[in-house]
Amino acid sequence: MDNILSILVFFPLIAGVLGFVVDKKSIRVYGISVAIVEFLLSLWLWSSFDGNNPGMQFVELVPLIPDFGINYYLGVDGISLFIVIMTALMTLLGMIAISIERDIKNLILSLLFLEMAMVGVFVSLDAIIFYLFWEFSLVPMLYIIGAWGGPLRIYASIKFFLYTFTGSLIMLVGMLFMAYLYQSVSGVWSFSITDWYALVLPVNYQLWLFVAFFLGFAIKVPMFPFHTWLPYAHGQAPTIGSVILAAVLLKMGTYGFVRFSLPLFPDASVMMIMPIATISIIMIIYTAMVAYAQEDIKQVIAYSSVSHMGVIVLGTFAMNAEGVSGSIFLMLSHGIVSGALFLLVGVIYDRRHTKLMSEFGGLASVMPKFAVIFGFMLMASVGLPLTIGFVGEFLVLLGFYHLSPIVTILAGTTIILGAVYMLTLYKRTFFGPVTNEENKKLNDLDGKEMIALVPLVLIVVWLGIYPKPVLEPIDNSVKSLLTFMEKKAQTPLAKEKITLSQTSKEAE
Amino acid sequence: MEKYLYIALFAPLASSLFAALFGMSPKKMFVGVIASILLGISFLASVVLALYVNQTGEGIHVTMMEWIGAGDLLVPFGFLVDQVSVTMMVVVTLVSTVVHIYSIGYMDHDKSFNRFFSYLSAFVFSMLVLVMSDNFAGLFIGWEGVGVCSWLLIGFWYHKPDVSVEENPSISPSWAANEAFIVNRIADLGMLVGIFILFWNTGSLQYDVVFAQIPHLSEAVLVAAATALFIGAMGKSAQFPLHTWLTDAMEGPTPVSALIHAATMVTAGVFLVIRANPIFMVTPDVSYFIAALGTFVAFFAASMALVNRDLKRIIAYSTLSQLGYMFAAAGLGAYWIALFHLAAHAFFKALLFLGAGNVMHAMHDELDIFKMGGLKKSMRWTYIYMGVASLALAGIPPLAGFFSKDAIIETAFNEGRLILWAILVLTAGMTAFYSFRQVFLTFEGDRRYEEFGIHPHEMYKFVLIAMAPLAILAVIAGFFQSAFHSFITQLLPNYEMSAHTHHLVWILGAIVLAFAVGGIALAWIKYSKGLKRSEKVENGFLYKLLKNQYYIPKFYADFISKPYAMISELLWKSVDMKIVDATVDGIARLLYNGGDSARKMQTGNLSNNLNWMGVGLVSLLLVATITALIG
Amino acid sequence: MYEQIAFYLFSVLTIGLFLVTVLSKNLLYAMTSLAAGMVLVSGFFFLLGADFLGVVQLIVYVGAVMALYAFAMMFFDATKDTKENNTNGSWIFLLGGLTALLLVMMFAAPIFSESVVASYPSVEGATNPQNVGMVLFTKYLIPFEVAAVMLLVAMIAGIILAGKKMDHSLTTNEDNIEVKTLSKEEEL
Amino acid sequence: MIGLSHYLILSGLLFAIGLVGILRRKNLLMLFFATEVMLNAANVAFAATSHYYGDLTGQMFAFFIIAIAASEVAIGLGLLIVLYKKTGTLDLDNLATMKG
Repeated sequence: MDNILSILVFFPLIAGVLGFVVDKKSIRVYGISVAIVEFLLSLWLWSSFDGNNPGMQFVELVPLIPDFGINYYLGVDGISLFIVIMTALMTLLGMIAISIERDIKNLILSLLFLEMAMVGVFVSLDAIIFYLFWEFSLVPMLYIIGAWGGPLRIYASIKFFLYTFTGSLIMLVGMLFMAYLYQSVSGVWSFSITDWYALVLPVNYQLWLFVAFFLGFAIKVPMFPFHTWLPYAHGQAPTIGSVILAAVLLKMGTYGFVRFSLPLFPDASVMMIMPIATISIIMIIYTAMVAYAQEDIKQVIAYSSVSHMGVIVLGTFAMNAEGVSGSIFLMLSHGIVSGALFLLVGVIYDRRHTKLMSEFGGLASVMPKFAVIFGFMLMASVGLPLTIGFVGEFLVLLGFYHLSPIVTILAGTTIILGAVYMLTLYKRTFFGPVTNEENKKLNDLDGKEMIALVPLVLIVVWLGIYPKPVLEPIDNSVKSLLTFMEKKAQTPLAKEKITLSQTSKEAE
Repeated sequence: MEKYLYIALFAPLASSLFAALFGMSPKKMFVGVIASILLGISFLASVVLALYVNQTGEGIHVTMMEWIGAGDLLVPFGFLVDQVSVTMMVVVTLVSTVVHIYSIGYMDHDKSFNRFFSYLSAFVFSMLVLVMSDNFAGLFIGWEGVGVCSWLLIGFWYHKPDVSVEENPSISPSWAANEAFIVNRIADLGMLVGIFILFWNTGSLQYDVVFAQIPHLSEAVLVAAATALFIGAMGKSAQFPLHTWLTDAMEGPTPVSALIHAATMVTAGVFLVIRANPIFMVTPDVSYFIAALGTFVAFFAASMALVNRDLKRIIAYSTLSQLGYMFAAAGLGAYWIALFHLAAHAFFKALLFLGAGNVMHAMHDELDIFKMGGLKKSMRWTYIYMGVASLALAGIPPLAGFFSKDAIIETAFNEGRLILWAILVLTAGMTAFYSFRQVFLTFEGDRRYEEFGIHPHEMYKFVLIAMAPLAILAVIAGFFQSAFHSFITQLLPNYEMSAHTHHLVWILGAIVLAFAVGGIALAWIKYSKGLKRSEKVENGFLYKLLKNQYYIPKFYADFISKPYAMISELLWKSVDMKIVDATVDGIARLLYNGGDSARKMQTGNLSNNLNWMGVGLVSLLLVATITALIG
Repeated sequence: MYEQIAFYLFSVLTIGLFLVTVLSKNLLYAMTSLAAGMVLVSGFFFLLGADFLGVVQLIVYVGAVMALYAFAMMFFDATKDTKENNTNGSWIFLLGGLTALLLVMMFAAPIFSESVVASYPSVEGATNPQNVGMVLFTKYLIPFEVAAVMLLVAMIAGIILAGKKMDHSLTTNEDNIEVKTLSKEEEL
Repeated sequence: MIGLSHYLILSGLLFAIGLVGILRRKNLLMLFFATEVMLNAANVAFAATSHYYGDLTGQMFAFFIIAIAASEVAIGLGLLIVLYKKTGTLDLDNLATMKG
């Protein structure tokens, strides 16, 4: 299976196209089986992945437009491997939990196309291919929000589309300029990221390019002040849309930072640490406070996503292995935890068709299983040790402390403010007497929902207690990334800020 | 011996998971029994370990597996059983076992009986992780674990509605639970920062590695680390200004208060200071601050206890006060005395709380001591238990409290901190007074409860028997002082009184005793004959100030919680929606409106179009000319 | 010397005539002055030694095109003054003036390179028509033929368009429209 | 001595006059006249350039421009006649069917 990556990318696409002829009644089973196969394939990828090799693996290279150096170029390393697996997993679980009946065939097919695009983004090593998948991922999401969303769905979906699209166009300009620079230095065109890595750019070019890429990624993350599309998108999207959006689509932005910004522009990245840290802190504190003010459960979780993404971005720019590995791990944990939380909100929405906290209260008495799983995910979300949420958050804060204690302390307020809005949410929704008559007869989680949620609970515990199988490959790749950045950096500032771990130093 | 270590550690976890299996089913007696037996096993294993450590004088250190490894950071699940941790283990498992058995009786009628045991055992597991871990990150696991269990247990009766602050200062169990968790989180941030400082300066989080590096660290780093760690300790041990949660935490079931909010969890902060004593020893300023703060809290909490009418809150204040004593001792360098007081306090305070639980059980959850009185007839054993515990708390010889508390007060004198000494002595008198005010109001005098139609009855026999070990320990624990001293100073730095102090030891003891006895006597005079309320006193400023806890909760509510909520609302509605989002929408609207107004150019009138073409032509020419001129 | 006199004389006259063309209310005046202006433009061509072009200008423009205009104007009522709702003058003259100014600035500026090499230099000793012929029938043969075809097409198109019978001609439509609407109603 | 610039300036002025006509007039026939003025202005410029550079290309262009002008007039007048028959006017203000 040398072409495992191509199979991973295009299997959902082919299955999606074939899905048009599947009968409407069996489309659900069909979709779930496709997602299972895809997930198993991704697990197979992990099993045959060499965790000790920090470089790209399963590389596929087919020239597409040789004159311009555009290739079909795929590969995974420790950084992208687990995001791919998480993508497959969240798509599968999200699909299992779908409760929508209307036009379910189109929904499932959109999801399959979306899965193709998402996996494609994380495995492509050619900027143009990356960009294609990146933009394509907008389309199914646009449909999912626009067709199955809430009352403001059209506004939300168009806002989501145009906003992220604007950002990525600027990124495209950056890519083209990067390719132009590469051509002017080496004489040949190339869009391959690994080729670009070799290019040492003057610092002022780095800064401009960094900003161009930054806008593309920052809107996707979404970073303050580009975040306002997210609450609308989440608020209006159906459950499955929110799950995929929070779990995977947002990670594209932070993944972009790791894949493009850091290795391509090491000096600029170091110079931009403080501005980005400032934005991250605003994201963390400001959105946590905004989350506290929300009345809608889903909005709380949407804003909490922004807040957590702030921590992830901070870790990405920690410039040491602890912080960057932690940030990538946090991407996974946030994907799983926020995905689960959105699934849980979906559960209650299906029963009551409202997400307002004031409508609920005392749900713990009526729906104990639901309350337990919700509480569990809540604890993972606020970063309780021995859950998946702690490992990443701890590493990120630890890593960034090396750069700036003050920033870390400010960012560390996430553990306080996170507890504030999450516990308030929990108290208002689950504690107290059951005041609303309609809530008295709610059913607890059914089998379908348990199937979707229990695996997530298990993963949260497993990776909380034993993160090593995941953290080690990530860490290996991150260490080699940092070593590379340190070598490539030209300014003394960057040399100073990029901290190599002992093991990487010994390896040199 | 590793086997015993794992048994001691994981028996509570097994108990918790077992109980969790039945978490949603109706009450099953065997769940409580099995949980208690597993806790008993854990206790026995701890005792075996204690004996082993005592015999060999060596600790047991095991590394179970790797936890987090990234960059240079490597955190294993490592466990360390040495003199300090084994002391904590024995205390924790003993009190927990008693509390588990007690809870079988106390939670008798509760529909969430099974769930309760699950939480309680989970708490014990977290606490054991906290004390046994061989590194700061592991300590933090336990630290947060007990925090969550405390949240679950305080909010155990989550279904109670919120009421106004006048009716119940804690508003509701779920409110109190959230408050406890959030306040602890504030302190946890300090703790995390301390961990970060240590990691980046020593490259490890293992206690032994970190402590070995201390001589090489600069003073600024050490002060920062010590301060940050102590902030963590302040939260868990409810020191001022993070103390409000502890009294509100009394909303939880009484066994919980006994186990978590008296005997074990709240002492975690003291444990941290003792555990990290190499750091605090080289930072005298921070240590002195700890001692001063401890002394202040001892007095401050005791003063609030003087006027409170709530049975459990009085005990909570006394816990706070005693924690202050412990910090005073630890801050003055007498780590072993702090640990000794910690253990002794655990016994008599748990006993006191369990006794209060008996009273509550008898009085149908009535907590106002002004509505009780004369219970000694119907609840003789409880009276004895609470009396013994209160005597121990007041520091009457030969009970445990006398030895441990006296040692702390002596230490203050020995260190030449006479102001601290004076405050601590005064506080000892206050302690005696409020403890016995409470006891006498509850058990002596007229039967005020009869107005409310309550028929009190004694607790189940097995519960009373289960409480016996605590009572016995509260009495005799003091006699082991010297044995404990030689055992614990194998690990902790020795602290001996100077010859001068040694000379004066009887005089000092007598002064303290005089204050204590005086306090008790005052309480007897005022309250043994029944309740005499004085309008004048109750309307006085001082009484009101104390009754309202110095208005600190109100201050927090008015100046932190409410502004936070308001600012949040403002940020959302005004900033996020009206500025950030409106800017985005504004840009979109600009483009849209621009297009809309540009549409008006398309009049369809050819002449108009031609005019526009002319404008375009002129502008192009202009551009060409300007570029030509510039170029 | 006479060249300068001729240039300035022709210039003033051309500008004047063309201004009349553009500004006159009467179509006939406009056309006449346009024809006169074109004659003068051909004068420039002769001045510049482009004899053939001057001749073509006279024949095609002043002859054929003007004749066409003259015939076309017979269809319209050209003797009356046109009633136009002319666009605001100052605005137009501003645009026009600005254009003129800019063009003049550009042309007056010595930006033309001296190193321009003639790609089709005139052959020494040959007259202008000869030269033109040589270039036209070698290098520009195909465009020339295409132009011829285009002219043919234009001629046919002009004839067809002008001779087309209108369904609703201005002269006949008044009644027809009513008949049509009636018949539509009947169909309904 | 009359140089290239003189001719070009003249042609620029003529062009501007044509432009004013195009912008100002509403009668389609007048627009045609104005177009002719502009075309002539261009022709003058071409011929002048051709002369001063000794290159015949300019004249060729002028020649083709004349050809195109002739075709344009032929078709344009045909269309005008159709239009006039249809609407009875040549005023642009009455022709606004493309209003957006």
